[in-house]
Amino acid sequence: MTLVISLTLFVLAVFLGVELITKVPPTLHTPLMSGSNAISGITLIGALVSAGADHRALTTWLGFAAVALATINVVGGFVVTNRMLAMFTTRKPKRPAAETEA
Amino acid sequence: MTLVISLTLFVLAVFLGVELITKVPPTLHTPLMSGSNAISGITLIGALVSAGADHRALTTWLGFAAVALATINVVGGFVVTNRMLAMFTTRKPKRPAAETEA
Amino acid sequence: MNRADFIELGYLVGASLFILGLKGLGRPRTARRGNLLGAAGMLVAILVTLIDQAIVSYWVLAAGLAVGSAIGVLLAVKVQMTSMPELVALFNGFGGAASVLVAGASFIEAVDLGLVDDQTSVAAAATAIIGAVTFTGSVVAFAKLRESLHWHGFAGIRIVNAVLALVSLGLAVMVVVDPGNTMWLWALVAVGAVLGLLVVVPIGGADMPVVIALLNSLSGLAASSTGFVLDNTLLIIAGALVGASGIILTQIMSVAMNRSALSVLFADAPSAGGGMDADEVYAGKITKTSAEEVAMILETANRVMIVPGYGLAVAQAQHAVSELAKLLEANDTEVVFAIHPVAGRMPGHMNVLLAEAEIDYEKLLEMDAANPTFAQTDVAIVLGANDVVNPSANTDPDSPIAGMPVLEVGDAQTVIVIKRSLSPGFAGIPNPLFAADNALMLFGDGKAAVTAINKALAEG
Amino acid sequence: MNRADFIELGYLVGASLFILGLKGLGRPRTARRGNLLGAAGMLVAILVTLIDQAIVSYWVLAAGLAVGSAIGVLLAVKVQMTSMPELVALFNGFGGAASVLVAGASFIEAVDLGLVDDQTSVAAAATAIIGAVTFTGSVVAFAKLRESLHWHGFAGIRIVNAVLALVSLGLAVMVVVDPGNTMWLWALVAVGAVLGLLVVVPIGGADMPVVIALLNSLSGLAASSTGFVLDNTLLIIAGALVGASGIILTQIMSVAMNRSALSVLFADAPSAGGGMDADEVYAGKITKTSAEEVAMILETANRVMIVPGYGLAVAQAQHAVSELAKLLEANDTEVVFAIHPVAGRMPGHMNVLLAEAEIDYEKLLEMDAANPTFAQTDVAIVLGANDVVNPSANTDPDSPIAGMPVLEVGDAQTVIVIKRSLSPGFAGIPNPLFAADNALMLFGDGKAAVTAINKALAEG
Ligand SMILES: NC(=O)c1ccc[n+]([C@@H]2O[C@H](COP(=O)([O-])OP(=O)(O)OC[C@H]3O[C@@H](n4cnc5c(N)ncnc54)[C@H](OP(=O)(O)O)[C@@H]3O)[C@@H](O)[C@H]2O)c1
Ligand SMILES: NC(=O)c1ccc[n+]([C@@H]2O[C@H](COP(=O)([O-])OP(=O)(O)OC[C@H]3O[C@@H](n4cnc5c(N)ncnc54)[C@H](OP(=O)(O)O)[C@@H]3O)[C@@H](O)[C@H]2O)c1
Repeated sequence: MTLVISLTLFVLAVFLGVELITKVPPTLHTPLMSGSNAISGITLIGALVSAGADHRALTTWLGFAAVALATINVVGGFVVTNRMLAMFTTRKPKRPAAETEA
Repeated sequence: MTLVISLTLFVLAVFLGVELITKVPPTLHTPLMSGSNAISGITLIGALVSAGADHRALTTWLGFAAVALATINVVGGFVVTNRMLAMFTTRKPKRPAAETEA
Repeated sequence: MNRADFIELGYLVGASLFILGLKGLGRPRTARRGNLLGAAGMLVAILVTLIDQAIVSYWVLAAGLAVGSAIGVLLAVKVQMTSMPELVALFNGFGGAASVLVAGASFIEAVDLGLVDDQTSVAAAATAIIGAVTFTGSVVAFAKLRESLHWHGFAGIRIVNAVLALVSLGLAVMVVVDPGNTMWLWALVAVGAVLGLLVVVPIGGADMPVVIALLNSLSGLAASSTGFVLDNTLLIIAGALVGASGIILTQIMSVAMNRSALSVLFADAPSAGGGMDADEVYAGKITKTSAEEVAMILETANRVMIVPGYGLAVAQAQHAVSELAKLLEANDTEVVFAIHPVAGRMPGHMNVLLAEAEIDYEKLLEMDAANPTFAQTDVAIVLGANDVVNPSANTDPDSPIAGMPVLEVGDAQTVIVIKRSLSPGFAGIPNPLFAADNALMLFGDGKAAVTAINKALAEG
Repeated sequence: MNRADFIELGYLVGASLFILGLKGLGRPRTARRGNLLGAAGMLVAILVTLIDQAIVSYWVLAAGLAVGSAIGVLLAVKVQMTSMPELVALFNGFGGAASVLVAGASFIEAVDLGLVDDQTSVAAAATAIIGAVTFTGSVVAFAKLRESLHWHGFAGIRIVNAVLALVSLGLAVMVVVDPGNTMWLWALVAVGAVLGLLVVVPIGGADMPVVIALLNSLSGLAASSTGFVLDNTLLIIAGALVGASGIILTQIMSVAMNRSALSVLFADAPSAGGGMDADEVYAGKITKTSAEEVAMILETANRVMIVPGYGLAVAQAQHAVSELAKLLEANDTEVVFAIHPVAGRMPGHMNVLLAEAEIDYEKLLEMDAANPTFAQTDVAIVLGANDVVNPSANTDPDSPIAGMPVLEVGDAQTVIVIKRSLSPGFAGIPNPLFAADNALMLFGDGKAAVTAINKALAEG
């Protein structure tokens, strides 16, 4: 893949990122931040390649540390976001349920 | 460039196209249609490569026809869009000008 | 940086300009700049392409560019405002045809050089069918909007189309399986051309703007698949952008017309004549009026709503109407305009015309804002509008326009309808509004009629 | 299809899921599904990567994934709701650090194999600086939000930062010019780490959410530039998506706090203590009240507005408040809640807590809707809020919160403030509201105080 193609992918993704996040209500700022933070842990993919390559001890250990750190970011990020969003949405389902019971 | 990279560019551009055109007011439907139609004349680039390659007479003539047709699409498209949009916007500047004169 | 990189970088700049251009075109304030950005992107792309090593015979290009530019500018500058949608359709068809030719030429070349791989042949087949459908479909849309084609197809046209679609699929498979024989590709183009024709022919003219948006989307996809044939990033990206935004635009426009995009495409050919008979609707129930009488009514009105339609465009009555509004306002009458989203022959048609006559933007009400206020209106003047004020859209489920939201002018105390005759509008159906008790018909050319009212008002 | 193509296709699926995920996260209805889509994208990406030919030692990966997942889940499940922003900051820092390590390892490898080209070295240098800044910046943000770091830097810190930025630029050039010596890269990481620390240290805790959003954007960019090092499309795309959306989110959040993103970053260290002295503001002007008196006042009120703040979260008073609202409504009093966008310690903090107590969504007014209605309100109950109701934001241009829009509770007939003492809120400044004529202070823990009011109401 040439550099310019990589750049093209980068530029398209930047435009897309800008368009996707417009007029988000303040209530969602925290989960959005945390969810996109989890996505930025994508560097895990790179860490897997580095750590798995078994090139020499130093890079393997760097890779191991990178895998662990990136996994914390990814797994923790998605779990915590889900927890947050669960709080936002519990309210709605509960009410109608209570009403239909009554 | 591998097929999958091409596909990746295609998919990113599709997402982007969808995000760009949301909630356009009806007044702009015609110019938007006409402007994006002019952009779809990008096939002109391909026509230039085909017609310029001088491979054999048939393809050169096909290429020539393609260049001419695509150029009509591109040039005519942008000019007509500009004409349309000019109609929409003339009103605004004229008024204040008239007022400052008075 | 080598030459190939330089070209790619130029393409990236071009793609970015197209993205910014499309974004700009979606917002009223930035639309014009958006169009210019798109044009700039195209210029960059062309210039960068011209330094491509593979290009050796510049005279062909110069000739093609010169011929195309001349025709394009001529058409674009000469066209009447009311004919713009047709012209867009025609341009769009040319784009589709160009994609077919480019893909065909490259395919032939690749076959000659023995360089055909699966990507090339699949993409060439896709371009052939999409581009051919775009071409003939657009030409039919053009002819229908010009009203020079009145054929609505034949019974069973949908079955024929399904068969053609299957045939084209088979041919596409042959292109991939047997790429040595380029005849498969041209056969595919031919079948695609017939398919495009037959798919668009049954669609009513009123749905044409939606069809054109869809064909525009297809021409984008054709360009994109040409990009797969040529391995060209800019074609892929720009084509995909237009393809996607065209689909969304189709969707938005269908919603504005209260149709689904699918129902537009696959609706049965409308039964000629519609649900009602004109004589039955109008017989003995039409009240004529004169310009003087209208002037008298207007003099005592507090609130007047003007509903313009296609007839305003035909009569070029916008300046006369602006004059009328000024006269009424001088008499302390409130004047507003109610604009239906599909009044006229293209979206935004009425806005363009009224803007030309320098009528204040604030006085133009959109349908949703206008409808609740007709009940508090003394006089509604329907000027060359017909379908967009046809109450049978709400009342007659068999009507071809059933379900389309319309301007409820009947709620006003008095309705004055200005048109030349009782002949129908675009949808070809009679309008019960004209027979309503509170409706007065002022027959005549729109501009002449309004001028006469203005004269009577100024004298009275 | 060969293995490389298969991986690329998996990456395309992953990227598409990320895009759909981000899109979902921006809308309340789809946010949860959006997060799951993002997680699914990550899973696809990981699985696909594991079949990469270059991966030979799976045990390292298994160990790393296991350790990371265990720690991540533990932290995410154990964390208090109020500590979420810190945790996000910490996670973010780990992501930045991981990018640095990956880029470093790949760079060393490329050097060993003699495969370094300009793209690799430029991208590695970019990752080193961006990733290092992200790491230490995030850790500082974490410490500041935990309130375990109170250092605000030193005079001239901005000059030091400018020098460090220049030094890092120089080192980056050396990385590219002299790639054989990997020490340049590690020196760059070290300088970046110090720079990240010193840039974030002077920023006040109230601005931290904006800083975290920005650091998040940086960690995206670090991932993207790691992608350039590794020639990995998914890293490039996902990183760019997060980088761009993070910038926009930073922008949106700054606007919500009435700051510009630049002023957040480069504002001078706030002068300790602010513009006013607490003793001066409060001396002799504070009126205390009791739960019984408050209950009496509430009994005659027609309209009560409750303004919750960080103290509500500390006291876990949400259920008591919900009870209070029910009691008042049983007495035909209208009860609404006024939610400031930055009340609490994270955006949406109050919404989360009140939702937990099953308070109706319709009763929560946003600031712009709430402010005009205080004048028609009999009693405003300020429950553990402080900065968000501080009138000096409007009146004192020297205040650290000057210009921040606040809830104008002073317009209500009576204001009841429930907090434990006169100690300041997050911004560390006194609040003239407490000394206002119509303000009554009810000192005590939020939950205990509200419970006492409820008891008095039920008995009275
Ligand atoms: N806006 C769009 O995007 C678009 C595009 C394509 C189609 N359409 C369709 O077009 C229709 C638009 O509705 P509409 O109410 O604006 O127009 P319409 O229904 O087509 O009616 C126009 C009326 O104007 C009258 N007229 C023509 N020339 C005139 C003149 N010189 N002076 C006075 N009156 C004149 C005609 O009656 P006489 O002949 O008796 O004078 C005709 O009944 C809808 O069916 C819509 O779906 C809209
Ligand atoms: N929402 C966000 O995104 C975010 C993020 C970070 C920072 N911030 C900043 O945080 C501040 C938020 O304003 P705010 O008005 O919500 O909170 P605040 O200004 O921090 O004030 C909270 C008040 O609650 C009182 N309190 C603490 N524990 C209590 C308890 N158990 N019972 C009763 N009262 C208690 C405290 O006073 P006592 O000690 O006297 O009880 C304190 O004055 C703003 O400055 C904002 O910029 C916001």
